[in-house]
Amino acid sequence: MSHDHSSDHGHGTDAHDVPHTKLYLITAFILTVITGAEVWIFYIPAIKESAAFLPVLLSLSAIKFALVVLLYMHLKYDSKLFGQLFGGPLIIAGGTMIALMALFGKLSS
Amino acid sequence: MATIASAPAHSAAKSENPDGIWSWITTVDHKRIGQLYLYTAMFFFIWGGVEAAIIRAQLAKPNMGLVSADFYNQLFTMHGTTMVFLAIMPLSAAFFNYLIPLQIGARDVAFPRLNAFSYWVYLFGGIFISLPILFQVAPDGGWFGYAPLTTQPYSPEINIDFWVIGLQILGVASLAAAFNFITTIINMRAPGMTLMRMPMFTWMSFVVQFLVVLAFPVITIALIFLMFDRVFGSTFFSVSAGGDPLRWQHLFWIFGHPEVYILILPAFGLVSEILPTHSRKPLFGYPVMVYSGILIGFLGFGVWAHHMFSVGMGPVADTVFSLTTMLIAIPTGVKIFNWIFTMWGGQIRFTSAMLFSIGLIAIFTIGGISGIMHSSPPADLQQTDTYFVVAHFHYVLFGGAIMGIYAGVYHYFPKITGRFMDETQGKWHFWTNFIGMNLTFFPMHFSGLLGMPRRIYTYDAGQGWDTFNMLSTIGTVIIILSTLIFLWNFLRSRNNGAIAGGNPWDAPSLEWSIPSPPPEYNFKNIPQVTSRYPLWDLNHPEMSAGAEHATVDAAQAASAHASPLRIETETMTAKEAGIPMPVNTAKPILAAFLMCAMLSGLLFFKNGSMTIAMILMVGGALAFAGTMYAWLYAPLEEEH
Amino acid sequence: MSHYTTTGLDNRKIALWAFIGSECMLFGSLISTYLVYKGRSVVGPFPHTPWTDPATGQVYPAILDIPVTTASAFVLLMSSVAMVLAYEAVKFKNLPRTTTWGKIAGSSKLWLWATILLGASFLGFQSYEFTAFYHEGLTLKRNLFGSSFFTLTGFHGAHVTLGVLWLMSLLAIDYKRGLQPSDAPTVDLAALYWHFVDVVWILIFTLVYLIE
Amino acid sequence: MEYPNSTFNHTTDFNTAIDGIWDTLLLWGTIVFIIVEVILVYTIFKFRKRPDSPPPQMIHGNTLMEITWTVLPIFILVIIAIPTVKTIFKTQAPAPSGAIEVQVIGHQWWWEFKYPQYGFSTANEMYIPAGRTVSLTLETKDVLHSFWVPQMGGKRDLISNRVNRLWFTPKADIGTAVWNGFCTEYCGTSHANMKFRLYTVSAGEFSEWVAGQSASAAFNTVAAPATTDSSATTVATAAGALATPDAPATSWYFPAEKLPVSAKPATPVPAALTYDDALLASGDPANGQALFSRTCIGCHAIKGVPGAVSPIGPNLTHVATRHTLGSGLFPNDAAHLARWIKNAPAMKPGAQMNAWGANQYDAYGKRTVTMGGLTDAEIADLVAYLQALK
Ligand code: HEA
Ligand code: HEA
Ligand code: CUA
Ligand SMILES: [Cu+2]
Repeated sequence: MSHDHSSDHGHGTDAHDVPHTKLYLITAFILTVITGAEVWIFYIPAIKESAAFLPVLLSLSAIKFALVVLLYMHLKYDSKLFGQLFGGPLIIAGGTMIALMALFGKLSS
Repeated sequence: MATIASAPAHSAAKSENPDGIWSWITTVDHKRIGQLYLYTAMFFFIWGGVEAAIIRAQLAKPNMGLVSADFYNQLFTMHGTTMVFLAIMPLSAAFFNYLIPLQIGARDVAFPRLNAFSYWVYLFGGIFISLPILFQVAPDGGWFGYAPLTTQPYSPEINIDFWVIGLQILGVASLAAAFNFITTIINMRAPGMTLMRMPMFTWMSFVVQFLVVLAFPVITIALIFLMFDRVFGSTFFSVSAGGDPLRWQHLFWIFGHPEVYILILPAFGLVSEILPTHSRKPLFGYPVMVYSGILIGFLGFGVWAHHMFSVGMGPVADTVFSLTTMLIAIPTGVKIFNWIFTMWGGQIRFTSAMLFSIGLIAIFTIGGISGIMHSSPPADLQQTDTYFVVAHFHYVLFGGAIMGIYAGVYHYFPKITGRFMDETQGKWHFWTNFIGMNLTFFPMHFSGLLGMPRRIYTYDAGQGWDTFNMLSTIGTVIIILSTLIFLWNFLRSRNNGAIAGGNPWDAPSLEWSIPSPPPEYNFKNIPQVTSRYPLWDLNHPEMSAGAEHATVDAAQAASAHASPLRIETETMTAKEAGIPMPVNTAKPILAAFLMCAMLSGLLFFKNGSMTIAMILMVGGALAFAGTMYAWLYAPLEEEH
Repeated sequence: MSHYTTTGLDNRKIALWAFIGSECMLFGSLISTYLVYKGRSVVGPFPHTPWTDPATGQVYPAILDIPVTTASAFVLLMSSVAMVLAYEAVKFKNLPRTTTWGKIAGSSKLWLWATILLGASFLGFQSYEFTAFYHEGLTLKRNLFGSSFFTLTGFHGAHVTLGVLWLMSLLAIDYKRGLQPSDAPTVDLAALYWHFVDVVWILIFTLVYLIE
Repeated sequence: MEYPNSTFNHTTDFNTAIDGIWDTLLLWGTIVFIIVEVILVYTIFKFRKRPDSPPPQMIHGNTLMEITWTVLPIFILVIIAIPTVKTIFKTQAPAPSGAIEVQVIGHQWWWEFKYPQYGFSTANEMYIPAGRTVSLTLETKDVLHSFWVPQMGGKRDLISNRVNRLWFTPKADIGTAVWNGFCTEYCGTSHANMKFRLYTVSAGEFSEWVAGQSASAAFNTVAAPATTDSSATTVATAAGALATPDAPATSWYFPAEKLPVSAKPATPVPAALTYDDALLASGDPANGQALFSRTCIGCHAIKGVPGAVSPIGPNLTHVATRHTLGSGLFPNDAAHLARWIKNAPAMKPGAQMNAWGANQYDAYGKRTVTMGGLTDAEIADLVAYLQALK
């Protein structure tokens, strides 16, 4: 794509330069299972009606989120800087969203 | 003061690019783009100032009939919008562009063409949103455009469409620039320029870019909701469909409050450069200054609802936002005191730049204190939407941001043009400005607390506000005269000012180690940086005795493409120096134009011909995509 | 040419991560608006419950179709897997590949194709979904649910579309001259963007579709 | 009174509580201001460059000092925060029982005040008894507005699709007085002209006023008033006798002589809007009522007049007991009323009321009035009628 400065400096920053194919495939499997689980509990009235449904569902999707971000987006192996560039805004965005939900009375119900 | 009397004032002649208009249109040089920002933003500052002047003339006496109610509403809406988005932000951007690469020892920004794109988008967006007032069809919903007033049923005309689309265009410019500067500051620093050695202006700019990156998406979304409501009939803020006006207010202020720190922090940065230089003393408590800047930015995201104390959020929310707001006084106070103690024990030279910096400390504090008065919700219930708020924010904006920028202009004018501005006129400018601004805005505290609402095009006699309003208007006349002095000085000094050398103020940071104006490649040799005040180390070894700084490891310097810092006095072209430079290109301006054309199609979609709309939107999108394709595949620098 | 950079990292990658950070606020605003407006529509149809129009007696079914969306969410998830494999294939192009699986794993064209097709079928699902909802009476104008739902998912869809176009241009390069390990950083940019778009869908799927 | 809209007079509990915080804020604000400016001025004076200035010492900071000016503001903020939080919870607690309830409804650009406890509605002028708590519910029919009487305390916004609350208790000793009110949320063209009056009166005066306002129109050529309002049936029958041309009501209202200058609007009338004031003397109220039922009735309600129930414009049942016109914009006298009827949009920018004068350009309807336009003489009749509605 563009030939802006330093397009050829990025490689070699990963901590260990071997393919992670296997890890990625295992992750894919876990992601699939979690997605299945999410939908499954959605269809089990006993769980869906219980107080645990929301926290469980949110944790499951948080795990998926974390897996993709850490492994597929290789934040885990990459320079810390990228983690900061993403994590900072993520915290502010998350905090703002939660504050907004609280202000509109969506958290109390 | 080391002046090299024989040096040519303008090295532009030595550029490979002829100095014609085309070279400015196609430029990708951050210094030229910085100047484009500077001139354009100064133009818009006057534009917004003339709007303010009409406002003040109309309010000079009760029951005046200079302008109609509708036109007045357009005037204050556009005055606020112009000053915030078209004057102060771009004035700051002028300094970002000009200074950041120079301060960190880089030859340009990370993405020079994107930089040009940002500027052109800003220019076209500015024209788009400003022109309608000449035809009395300008936006008239206030600078925060509260729904549902701005929705289709209550503002069916085209006015608000200009605002909704114009602000989105301007948002693109700010966002693109922010990504660019974040990357530049992270990745283009000269060897040895660690984060904690960065000049304070670069630091504050760095914080500001994050505020932009986080705040602008929110207003973009809010504007898109409003635009969809107006253009496509969605129901986000529709009263009959159950839409919630507070949704708009929250989204706007989640953007709006960080925005006010976007406006002030660059000025804080400039002042933090000027005070040490003109007192010949390092900045007091550099690390704390850095952290307080970051903290102000961070806390700035948790206080937005202090603009909404009168909407009835309930006692708990009021309390929370009140307390978070008060917290901001702490890091800001740290800055104030650290500045004062930077001067303490120094050798203060009362240059114009210094006067404006000291002026900022004196005046911003007043605005900050009235901010704290707002932060107490019960008290704010008496103050909000009155002239007391108008007083508060002009003290911080005019007394803070504008004063800081004036200081920056006086300080950096010699770097940009190679010549000084006239100091006597500068002092006249300062004192008239100081008196004028206090005379204009101080009485507003009184008119506000004595009951005068803001955004009223007229007021009745006998309300006890007459004297204060007259004083405010007289003050504005003084500000106008003061601004004229400045403009005269500025325009004249470009060619007639006394010649300044590379480092006329004996300043400590890298931008002063190269000739004025700087050659197109900035640094012939990328310098190795070993401390916060490299030029003082070099020129005044006695000043840096005892301070923390590393020694240059020759091998490290060599491996890092750098060489020990030295004062450069020679100006040659990039080719002579053997430095590859980005080639000029018209693609950024073309892409910017097409993007604006594409977005303005929405205007026709809603208010005019469908055919024109389709041509603009579809044609614009295709042409834009084509331009981007050509842009991305064209090399930045000449192949060699 | 080789330019010094402070961190040794790719400029473009830094800018992209900053962009992704910014996108968090963008989607945060969209998602929170959807959630805040949930249950506030004056008229139906609604996401999870049927609604009878008191005026006409017409019954509108619950709008969201979990099985279909589960499929499309899965498709997008798998596209992320394909994407990461495409990136690996480019990055390790020069690795000796002997086994059949090794050859498959090493084919950047294959995985790029897979990503693009999976992404495109996600878009297919989305257009199916949008048309179906439209026929069930949900439009942008209909109610707060329609406005916030279509805007949120539409924005996401636009991001996917952009990603597909981006990947297609990479594929074109691959056909033209073959993507080399030196292109890995360039592919990485597209990959990061793609994964982020996927991650956003993970959140949307849970917060919009599964929570009532 | 020199500053008729001052926020500093202790006229209500609300206002007093706020002013207490204000005093704290002003005190500490001034202290901070003085500290900063004194050190600043001393510094720049003491350390200005002189020929004999010693070379500056290279001080990079001082942790102890920096901690000091981090901690000191915290103390000040705590001093400010404590009364702030207390007052937030105090003023936002539910209103004490036994309050007068007023429903405030914002319209572009006028105020509707409903007294649900008494079952009547009035506009732009609100009465409350001094010494008793008034509890407001605030709503809007269109865009956002904000209710503010500076002398009574803080403001509260009127928000579409929401109901807001505000209460305060005027002190008993402030007596019979008038206070100016303003709309303080920008609401479009005539935001500046969305003013109102608040009258604090004695308990006795208040009940007299309420009795008067609850009655049907004081002037009515229709013998048997059709009452559609069931809640007011008893009142209506009682007032039925009054509702004849021969028996004008004597409902009490704030005496005009007591109005201070600040409550007397001085808005200039547009020069282009001419009206022959001589006609006003000969206005015929009975014909005026007939005209009303042909024209104004589309938007305005008058209790006792058949069919006059529209809630679009201000309720005019007792319009002649009001001192202002066009929401605090003009004095409510015959000359202004006539011009207002002739061309309201010319009198008040954006006013959402048609011009009625023949051949007037109607900025609201965006047309020139032709068919059905009223002559100046007809307007005089209408004025006579409306002025009879005490
Ligand atoms: C440059 C822009 C800028 C800056 C820096 C600030 C800074 C602050 N602002 Fe201001 N503000 C605006 C621009 C700005 N503001 C604008 C434009 C509006 C109006 C928008 C509109 O409605 O149109 C507004 C409105 C506004 C409101 C809403 C008012 C209302 O509408 O009712 C509030 C409420 O809390 C507020 C508070 C503050 C506070 C607490 C700070 C603090 O950051 C100030 C901190 C600084 C100090 C306190 C001084 C220095 C400190 C010391 C010397 C230490 C000791 C001090 C103490 C212990 C007090 N501001
Ligand atoms: C950075 C921001 C900034 C700046 C610098 C200013 C500068 C000024 N502002 Fe601004 N103002 C705002 C931001 C700013 N304002 C905002 C955000 C609002 C809120 C809008 C809203 O409510 O939506 C506002 C609102 C506002 C109001 C309230 C309007 C209302 O509520 O009805 C008033 C009233 O006096 C006012 C006055 C002024 C004046 C007199 C100046 C002066 O300092 C301007 C001085 C400059 C010049 C005059 C230009 C230079 C002059 C010449 C080159 C000479 C030629 C000109 C002539 C001969 C006329 N402003
Ligand atoms: Cu109603 Cu302003
Ligand atoms: Cu704020």
